Amino acid sequence: MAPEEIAEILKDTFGASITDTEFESAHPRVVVAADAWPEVAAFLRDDDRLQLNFLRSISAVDYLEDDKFAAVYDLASYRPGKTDSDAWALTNAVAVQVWTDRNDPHIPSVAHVWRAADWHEREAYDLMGVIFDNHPDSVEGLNGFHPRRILCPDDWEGHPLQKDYAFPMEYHGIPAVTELNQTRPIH
Amino acid sequence: MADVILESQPDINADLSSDQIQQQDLQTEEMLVNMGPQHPATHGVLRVVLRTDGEMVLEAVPHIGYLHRCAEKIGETVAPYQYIPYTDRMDYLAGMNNNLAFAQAVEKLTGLESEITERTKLIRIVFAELNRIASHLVSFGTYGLDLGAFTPFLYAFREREYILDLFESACGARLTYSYITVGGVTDDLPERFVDITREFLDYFEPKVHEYNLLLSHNHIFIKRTANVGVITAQEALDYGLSGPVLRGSGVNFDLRKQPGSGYEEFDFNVPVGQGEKGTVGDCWDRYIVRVSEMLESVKIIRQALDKLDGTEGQETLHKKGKTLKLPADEIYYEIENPRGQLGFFVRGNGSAIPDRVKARGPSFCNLCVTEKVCEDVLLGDVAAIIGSIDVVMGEVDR
Amino acid sequence: MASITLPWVQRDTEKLSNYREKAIRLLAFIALAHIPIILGAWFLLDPLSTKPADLQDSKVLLVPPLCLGSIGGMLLFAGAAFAIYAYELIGRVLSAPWVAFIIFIGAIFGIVIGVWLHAEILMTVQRDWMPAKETSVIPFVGIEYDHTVQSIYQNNLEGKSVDFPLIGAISIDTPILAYLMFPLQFPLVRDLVAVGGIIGFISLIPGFGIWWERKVAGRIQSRMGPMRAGGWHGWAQSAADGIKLAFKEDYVPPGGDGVLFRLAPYITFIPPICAFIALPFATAWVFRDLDVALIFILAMLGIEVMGVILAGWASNNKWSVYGAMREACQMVSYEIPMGMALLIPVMTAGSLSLTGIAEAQSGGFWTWFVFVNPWCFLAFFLYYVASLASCKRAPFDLPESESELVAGFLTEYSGFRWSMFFFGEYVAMYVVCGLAAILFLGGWMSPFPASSAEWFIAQANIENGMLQTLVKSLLAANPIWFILKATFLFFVQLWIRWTLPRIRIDQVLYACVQVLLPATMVVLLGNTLWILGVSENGLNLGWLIAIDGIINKILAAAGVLTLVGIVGIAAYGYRNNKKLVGWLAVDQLPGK
Amino acid sequence: MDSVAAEQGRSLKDHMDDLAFYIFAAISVASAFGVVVSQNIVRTALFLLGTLGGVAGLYFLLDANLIAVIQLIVYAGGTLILIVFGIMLTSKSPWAEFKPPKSQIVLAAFVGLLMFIGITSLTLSGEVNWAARATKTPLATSPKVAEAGEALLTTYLVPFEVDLTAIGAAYLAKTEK
Amino acid sequence: MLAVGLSHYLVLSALLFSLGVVCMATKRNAIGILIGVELVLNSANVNLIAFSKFQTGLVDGQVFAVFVILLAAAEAALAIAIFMNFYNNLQTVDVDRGDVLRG
Repeated sequence: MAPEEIAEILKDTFGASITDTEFESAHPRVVVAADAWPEVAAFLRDDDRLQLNFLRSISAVDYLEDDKFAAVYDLASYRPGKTDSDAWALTNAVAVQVWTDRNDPHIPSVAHVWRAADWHEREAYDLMGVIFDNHPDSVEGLNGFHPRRILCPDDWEGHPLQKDYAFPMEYHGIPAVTELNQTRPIH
Repeated sequence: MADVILESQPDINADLSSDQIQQQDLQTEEMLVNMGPQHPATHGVLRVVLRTDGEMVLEAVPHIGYLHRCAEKIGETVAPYQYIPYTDRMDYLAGMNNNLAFAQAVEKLTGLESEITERTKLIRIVFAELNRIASHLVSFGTYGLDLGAFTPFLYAFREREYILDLFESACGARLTYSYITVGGVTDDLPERFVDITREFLDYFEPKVHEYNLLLSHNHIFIKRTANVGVITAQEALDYGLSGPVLRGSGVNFDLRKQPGSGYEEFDFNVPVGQGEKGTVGDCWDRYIVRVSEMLESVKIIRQALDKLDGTEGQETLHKKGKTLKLPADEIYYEIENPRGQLGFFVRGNGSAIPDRVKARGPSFCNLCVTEKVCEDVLLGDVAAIIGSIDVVMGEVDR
Repeated sequence: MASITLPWVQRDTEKLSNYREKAIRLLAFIALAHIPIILGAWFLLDPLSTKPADLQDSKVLLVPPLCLGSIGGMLLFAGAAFAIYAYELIGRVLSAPWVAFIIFIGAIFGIVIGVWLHAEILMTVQRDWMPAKETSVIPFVGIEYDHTVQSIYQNNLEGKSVDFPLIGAISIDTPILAYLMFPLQFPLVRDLVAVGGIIGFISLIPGFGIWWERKVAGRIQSRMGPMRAGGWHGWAQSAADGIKLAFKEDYVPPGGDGVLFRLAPYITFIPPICAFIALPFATAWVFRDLDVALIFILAMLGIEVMGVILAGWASNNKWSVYGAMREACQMVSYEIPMGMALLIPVMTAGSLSLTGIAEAQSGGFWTWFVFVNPWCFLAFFLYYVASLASCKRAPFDLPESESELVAGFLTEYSGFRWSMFFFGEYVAMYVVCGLAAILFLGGWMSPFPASSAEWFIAQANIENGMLQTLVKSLLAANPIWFILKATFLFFVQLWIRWTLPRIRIDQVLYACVQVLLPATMVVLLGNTLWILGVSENGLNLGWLIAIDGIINKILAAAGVLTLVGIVGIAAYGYRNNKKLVGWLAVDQLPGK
Repeated sequence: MDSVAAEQGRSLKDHMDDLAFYIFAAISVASAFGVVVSQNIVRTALFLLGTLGGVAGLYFLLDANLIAVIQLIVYAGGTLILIVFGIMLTSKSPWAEFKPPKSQIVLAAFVGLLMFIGITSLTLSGEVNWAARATKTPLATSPKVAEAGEALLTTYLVPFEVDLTAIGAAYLAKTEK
Repeated sequence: MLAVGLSHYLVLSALLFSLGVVCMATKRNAIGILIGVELVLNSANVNLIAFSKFQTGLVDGQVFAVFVILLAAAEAALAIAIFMNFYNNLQTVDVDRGDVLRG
């Protein structure tokens, strides 16, 4: 089923919360409002026309100029073939984008829908700083709960992949050396 | 003694004695054991914290990040053709496949894909499949090591040596090739490459049956792997597993069989776990899927080599590869890496340097299932399960 | 670029150089101090003229050792001084591989000739000069003690001579030989010499075993194994490892129990060596022929467990506690099937002493207990599997399984203590293989029946004693056969280790309790009934004896076939090993 | 004791046996003393191993080969491992010093000393005429293993069976995981 | 030195016996007491076998010693089982803390 038809189905079931669609690009995607995203996700997986049972990846993108974060979910539906021997088909490949404000980035977690989302969301928080609410593996931070860090040490400040990330010059006494002391080194 | 749990009789006069008597069984206190970043069974720097009670592992929590080299941050500072060497170092056992994934993602994004010649596509497929064989040989060897059989490791590396020599004759490197770049391959094949590869394939094919005799159908090996670490098909899809781990659970899904993967004209079948020695989705199934995939790759390479003879003259590197301008658009493209589906999300902003590069590493997704699978297993099984999931830490930590 | 010597390096080299001079001067002085002692003793003793007879009084007795000792001391110190003085020269000479090889071969031949000479002298002393054994009965207890008369000189030595078959007869009238003969009459001295022989052989086993294991592993894994240390096929690899390990850092984990940590390797290392007390190499070649030899060896292997547990406990490391616990339950549980499987050859031979069991298998290889009856055949394999587990080898090497427990109870051990553990493990392996060789494969009996030796001698009518003993040893009984069989079983242990993966701890215990133990009991029962049926004073069933004969032939044929098969495969593999591995000569690739 | 008569007949072998006796006695008494003194329970188990080894040596000297070997296998190889299992399963930290108060130690030591002096004075006083009590005729040679085995199954069959049932009961009663 | 006779062994077993009793008395760790019991049993064994050699010369003493060893093994197994339940209930093996039933 083409992404446009999927967008149609979503529009007439959820109406306002599907804020925008983007099909001319190489990565056709539907934009969903952050607060309605868990219901849409559950619908995408459970609806028998769509059955998007495979979450391929969550990519967090930093739009510094218009002060927004975007979390791009790539989904697909793996359907078994007619008989046991022939191959499963990958259909309904679609991407969903969720915008969130850059200074207070909160997106509800979909780890309860797809178990794969658990680690992807922790990585998105750890590197980009997007806070996923009621994440199964969340930790009490300064401002409320946030997913536990997965790659960086637990007491690391800042989120490295943000465009305006300042390199820490020292961590637990270990000096950091960059070329000509640039804060944002270009290799 | 583990599975024979002697249920002790309830203590009749329990209520008489002091209040702190709770459970009847002998309560040995649990231990937190660090199957630490430095441990022979964890391939590379993976730390698994095991909460054990005697020999029984109650809970296994993997901790990653010890090999994090900020590959994605660097992606935002270099042009695509300069980023290829970084993709080599993600899954360092399958350098060619990583290069292919990133190169095809950028080509699809910039529309360069239509100008790739037929010869380049065939060379890319030959090298990708050879690298798949080399990667599966390493996982077959190290899995034998995890279970205590030292000899298969040496045989696997003896065969892999020939593949690395083939790669070295083509691109000069043995592990980090950077051979497949944006717009084609760095240079054409050396002259006798095709018939030496054919000789290698004839030499290699009977060896796989020898391995099956030596390890796969060895009774002790089956005892150690059958019915251990079972992952059902539904769980595999839910956890986003891919590659031999997904196929081991009975899901017959291979990206190479999907339309638009460039493998349409080759006929090969996809080995799937049938629970031959135990239940579907146990360690043995994942292991046997990898070993039989090597045979399938041999078939593909043979067919690709036959087609290659006809495409002598075509040039294999597109000039525009180095001077690409990325459109202000994004793309997510996946290919079938030996360990699973390696996907690249690339977003350009009009300039030559991408705005965001994210790599979806198959080992990263496959590893998250260890927490669920390693519950209430024996200490020996944890090594078997992590070995069967075949994790490469370079790809997990990026 | 002019070489700059840093100030502190400069100072050390100067200090070092005069250290060396000081050492040379000191040693030379000590060597010279010996000369007056020698001269004094020479004049006092005047060795050439004294007769052995007047060696009676102890004062004279004291002088010769003093004399010999001081000569030896002088040579020793002078040699040390020379070694330090000309160390470059010596280094250059020793570094040539053939020199080291000659020393090694020379050492081996030296030991062999030494032991043989000692055996010859002992036999002559025992046979010709000892008076008839006097037995005295302890008054009220009635236990008979055989003790030889103390002094050899009541019957004076003139006219006696030792005839070495090769060298011919040497008469004893010169006192020097008398001095050598004198100590040999005391049982304590003979025991010391025997202990020297055993310790020599025991220290040879790990040295040879470790090198051979690495070569066999290499061969199985289509590589060469050690090739560099000491020349031909890296023969000195174990020696090199031993020296390297001896100089490693002596690390004791903090927090653990230091004393137990240091003591544990020796508790693991000493019992297997004690097991060699009771293990016979040939009818007379045993240190003490205990009547409980079999159980004594089992007991010694049992005590080893305690050392491993202490090692695991004292290393203050979670992994080693795991290793120690696994070791404890594996070794203790596998002792039972091993002990019972040993009873079966004891039952068929009817005697508990090992020499008796070996004698019962002297009628050619078809009388070996492996082939005698089907139950013994099974018992051999049950025993072998149980012995694998009790030596922590091959599929049962859980306690120090690298992949799960890092290195089990050996995690914290390094250097010399670590090699002590391995020394103990290889000696225990050899003891277990030796026991299997004696009980099931006829120990030092040759595959040909004992009678064939006399028949051959009669046919070729050989008179010379030496040749006769040679033929007898080849065709009848000789320690070499025992060593060959034990080494073959040792090889099978290596072979198994490098092919099979490791089994899990609950499978190890399941195999012991649910599989091996019942099987051993059934085989024990079967064997008792079988012997009862076959033996004359038992039920003496005709049909069973017939079946017994047939099965004996079948099993013997099976044994020959397996041996021929193994040798055949090895030959086939050797003949075209070039074809198997090296055909894709890598240098064919272009651009190379 | 008619030791004077046996003096001349003593060969080197007898002297060696006496020396061996004193060595083994010293080992077992020293490790027994170690068991009493040492605080760390794992060390007491090790000292117990020392005592068992020393006593086994004594049995070899007393020509009781079978018993020495059985002692090594069953006691040092089996019971001691069981005791070490007990130590490891039941002790939070084996270095927990169970310090009994000083008074109890002094009292116990005094009682022990008293008992030792009492027994030795009784045995050495010689009232008890050992020889007269011998009921059965002594054997000519030292009891071989065969006789010990045979006696075990003939004259002492009943206690042998009781023993086996006791071990069986112990096995069933054990409820450790 | 006096030739090693029966009296030497009796003195030795008496020493072992008294050390065993002292050990049982002073140790507060339950397993320490069990080790004390083993010491006492060993001293009894030494006596048995010494008499069997010097006194009667018969094999009865040795057979008796075998029984003592076998029963000691069974007794140790039971004692360990009891201690484990003791430990399980009171989380310690300190014998003095076993006054739960005093009421």
